[in-house]
Amino acid sequence: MSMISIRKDWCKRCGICIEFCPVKVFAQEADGTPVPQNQDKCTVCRLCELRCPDFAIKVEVTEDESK
Amino acid sequence: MSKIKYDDYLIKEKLPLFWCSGCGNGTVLGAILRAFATLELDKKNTVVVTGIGCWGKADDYISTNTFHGTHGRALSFATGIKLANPKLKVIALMGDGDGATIGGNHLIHTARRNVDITAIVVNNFNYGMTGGQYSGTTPEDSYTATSRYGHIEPGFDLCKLVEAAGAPYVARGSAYNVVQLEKLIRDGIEKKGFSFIEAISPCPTHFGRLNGMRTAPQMLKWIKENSVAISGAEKLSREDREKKFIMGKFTDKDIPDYSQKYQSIIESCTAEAGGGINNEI
Amino acid sequence: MSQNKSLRFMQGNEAIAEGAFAAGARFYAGYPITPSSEVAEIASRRLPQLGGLYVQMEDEIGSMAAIIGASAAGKKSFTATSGPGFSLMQENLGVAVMAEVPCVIINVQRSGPSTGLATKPAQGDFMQSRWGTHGDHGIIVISPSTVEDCYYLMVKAFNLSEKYRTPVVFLADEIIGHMREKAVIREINPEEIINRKFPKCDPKDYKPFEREEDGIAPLASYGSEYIVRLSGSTHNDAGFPDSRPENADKFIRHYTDKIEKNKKDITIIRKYNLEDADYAIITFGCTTRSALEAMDVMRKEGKKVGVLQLVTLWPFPDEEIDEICARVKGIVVPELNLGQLIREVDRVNSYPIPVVGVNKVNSLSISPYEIIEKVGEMEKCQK
Amino acid sequence: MKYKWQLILSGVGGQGLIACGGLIAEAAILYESKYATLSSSYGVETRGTFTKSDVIISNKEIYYPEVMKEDIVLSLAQVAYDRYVSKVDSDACLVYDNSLIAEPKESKAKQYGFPFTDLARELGNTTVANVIALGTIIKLTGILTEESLLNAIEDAYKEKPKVMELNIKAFKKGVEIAQ
Repeated sequence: MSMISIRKDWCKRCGICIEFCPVKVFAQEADGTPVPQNQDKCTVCRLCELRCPDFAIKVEVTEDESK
Repeated sequence: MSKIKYDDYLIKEKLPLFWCSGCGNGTVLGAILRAFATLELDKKNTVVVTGIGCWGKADDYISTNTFHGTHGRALSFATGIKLANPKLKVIALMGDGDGATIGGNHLIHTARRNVDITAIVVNNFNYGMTGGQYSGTTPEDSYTATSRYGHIEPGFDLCKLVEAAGAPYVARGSAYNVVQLEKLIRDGIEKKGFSFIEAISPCPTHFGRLNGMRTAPQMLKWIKENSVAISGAEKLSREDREKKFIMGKFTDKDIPDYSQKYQSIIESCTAEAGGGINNEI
Repeated sequence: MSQNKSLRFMQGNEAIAEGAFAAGARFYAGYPITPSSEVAEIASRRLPQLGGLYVQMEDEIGSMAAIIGASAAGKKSFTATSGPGFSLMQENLGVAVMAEVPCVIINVQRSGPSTGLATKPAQGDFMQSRWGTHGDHGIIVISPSTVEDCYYLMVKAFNLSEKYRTPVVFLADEIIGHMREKAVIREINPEEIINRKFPKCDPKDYKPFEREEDGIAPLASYGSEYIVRLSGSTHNDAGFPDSRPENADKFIRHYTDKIEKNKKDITIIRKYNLEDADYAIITFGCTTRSALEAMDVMRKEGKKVGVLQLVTLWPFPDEEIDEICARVKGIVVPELNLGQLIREVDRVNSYPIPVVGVNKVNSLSISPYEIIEKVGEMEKCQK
Repeated sequence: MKYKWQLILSGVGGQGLIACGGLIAEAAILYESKYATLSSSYGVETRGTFTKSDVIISNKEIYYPEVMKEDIVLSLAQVAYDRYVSKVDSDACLVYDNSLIAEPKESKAKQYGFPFTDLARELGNTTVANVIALGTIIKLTGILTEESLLNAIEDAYKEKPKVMELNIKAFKKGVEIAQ
């Protein structure tokens, strides 16, 4: 399992994570803020974290699966 | 796996970043800091040198030694730093205006001289900070704040330029393909001698807006669709090739760098003069 | 104390280079230009022998940048140029001011403007050396008049540069740079050398622009135990950009104040026969030699003439000049330009005495007779 | 005894006039404890145009490094000779190369013509015409001793024994023809 966290104070709502997630994990709030709605689909490719221009996304692998 | 994380090099107190929404600078900065972490660069022996422009603000967020100089001159400051103390890792961050337009002469000569510096040019095809005027890499026929009727000058192919100038390492990546970009940067830093990495990057605020790509995803798609690997590019016609961003490593060779050659001069001179004094402050 | 002296027949430019090495300079970046090129040639030959480094850059913009970088990395650094090159260096000279990086810039003045006459002397960069780079700033400018000066004053130039964390301009000229004469060159003792203050604090507390009581911030080198952030943009103590008005004000005033408030320590002037002088010749650089010759001739004729030589041109020695103005009947200011130093003398002078110039821009030096004539004219008017 | 000598060494670029002035000044400073200055005036081109060196030798410190009144003028080219022949005073001495300057003109100064270039050719190298002239000037005027000049020549070429030998020969030749 993965845990995707978004720092809203750093996020500028550019939409890159939403657009380019290969498995469409993110939904978008009215103001453009990404919401990791479908976290269960996440393959931990980390492209959202790597591409985020604002260091606002962290993808962490939760304890039990990382073993 | 390295214990050092990229955010050890990031000055988090300075965030959120200064750049516009969707600007590729932050993405490239992330790739650089991740490369630093993988290579476990010692902050005290690393100097990041920047010029002026949006990308020239990058040093504000980096916790190594820094030097923030003048527009176009980052490589010259970096040359002095590196040659004065060859044990330092020196990384110069420049934009396309900074590194390849006003600083074009320094770029080709630093490459020719083969000073052991890693130059990372973020190419967003225009002067973002001052409102989106055209630069030396702005593509022909595109629109900028100072080419409202369509740009009539062709843009530089920076990799070809630097390769022709003799640099031992020349590569191009983009803010779209970040995994590749990070790898190209890492290899460049590890390279002894002048290494040059061009990072194609979106500027939705200015270049994008005037060229029908108002959002960051639109710009990244444009970069993606126009990117082709070196192997793929070979199959294209010359005409088609010129319209594409060819991605990958163009040159990767081992030749002695300036400091190494100069050291042998010092050794032969001091032997002759009966031992020299290295007057450190 | 070492007394190693050698009697030399030496060229000004050679003495400049040797003075730099004696001061501890171990890095030169430059672009050759007449009449300063001998400095580059000597540096290229001597620096590797001393374990230092010479690099010939693609232009003077890059040269100036490279010496700033090298100095920040811990090597005392210098460059030499002339008119057109000095103009190109102005941009990054401002960086040295703003980032407070010590370095020495030698300008062997030639005839201008533009390319001018490359092999002919001039003193037309007097004002440029003060105001050449944009924005408010203070600067130290030193001007030699003999070959020995070239050697000893270069040591002084580096010392002041290191002490005040400032660029120092060494304003020579074609005559002094190219002439050869007798010079007694003494080895410089280590105690005569001033090196920049290095921080003593815990590395985590270090701020590269945080001033100590003496008004100067310690400067660590890249590659030391300290993280150093230097910037040519308006910055705070830590070296981060800071556009608050109070911060900008604090730093911009500092660049001028640290020089002007230490005037007493920085200023060097030389007085010749001024005690009883009716007329004073105020001069600098090569023209000092014409003035002293003129003074000699006139003293033999019984005329009470003295010379005030400005060795430090900037900060400008207002007090010393005012003191001379108070007790002479007239002042002659000979200079190889159309009147730059005289503007400053005029500004300082508050007495009802004439201040007249001898100005020449025809590529020839000022002859002692031209000064003698001017003093004579003044005398005649005042009789 | 005269305490100050003012010399002009004139010709065209490439004749070694600065080197020649250097030998005189060096001999004065290092071997006769005198003061000396050497300053040169030349065009932007290295070779071929009018060049002159001003040498001043004095028992006391020299301020103005240019010749104010010529005591000795050496002219190794027509252009240089023409410039000084009518300018020099009656107490000056004008030495010129009569292998290059065929017809001497009226002058207040005492004139001495010697075939420096021809003699240099005989020695196997025309570039030492300057040093032959130097020997002649030293012998004619006695401003410095021959020994001091020979010492200066030895210093100048100590790493090139063959060049040193040629220059010593040239200097001695100059002294010889002035006798």
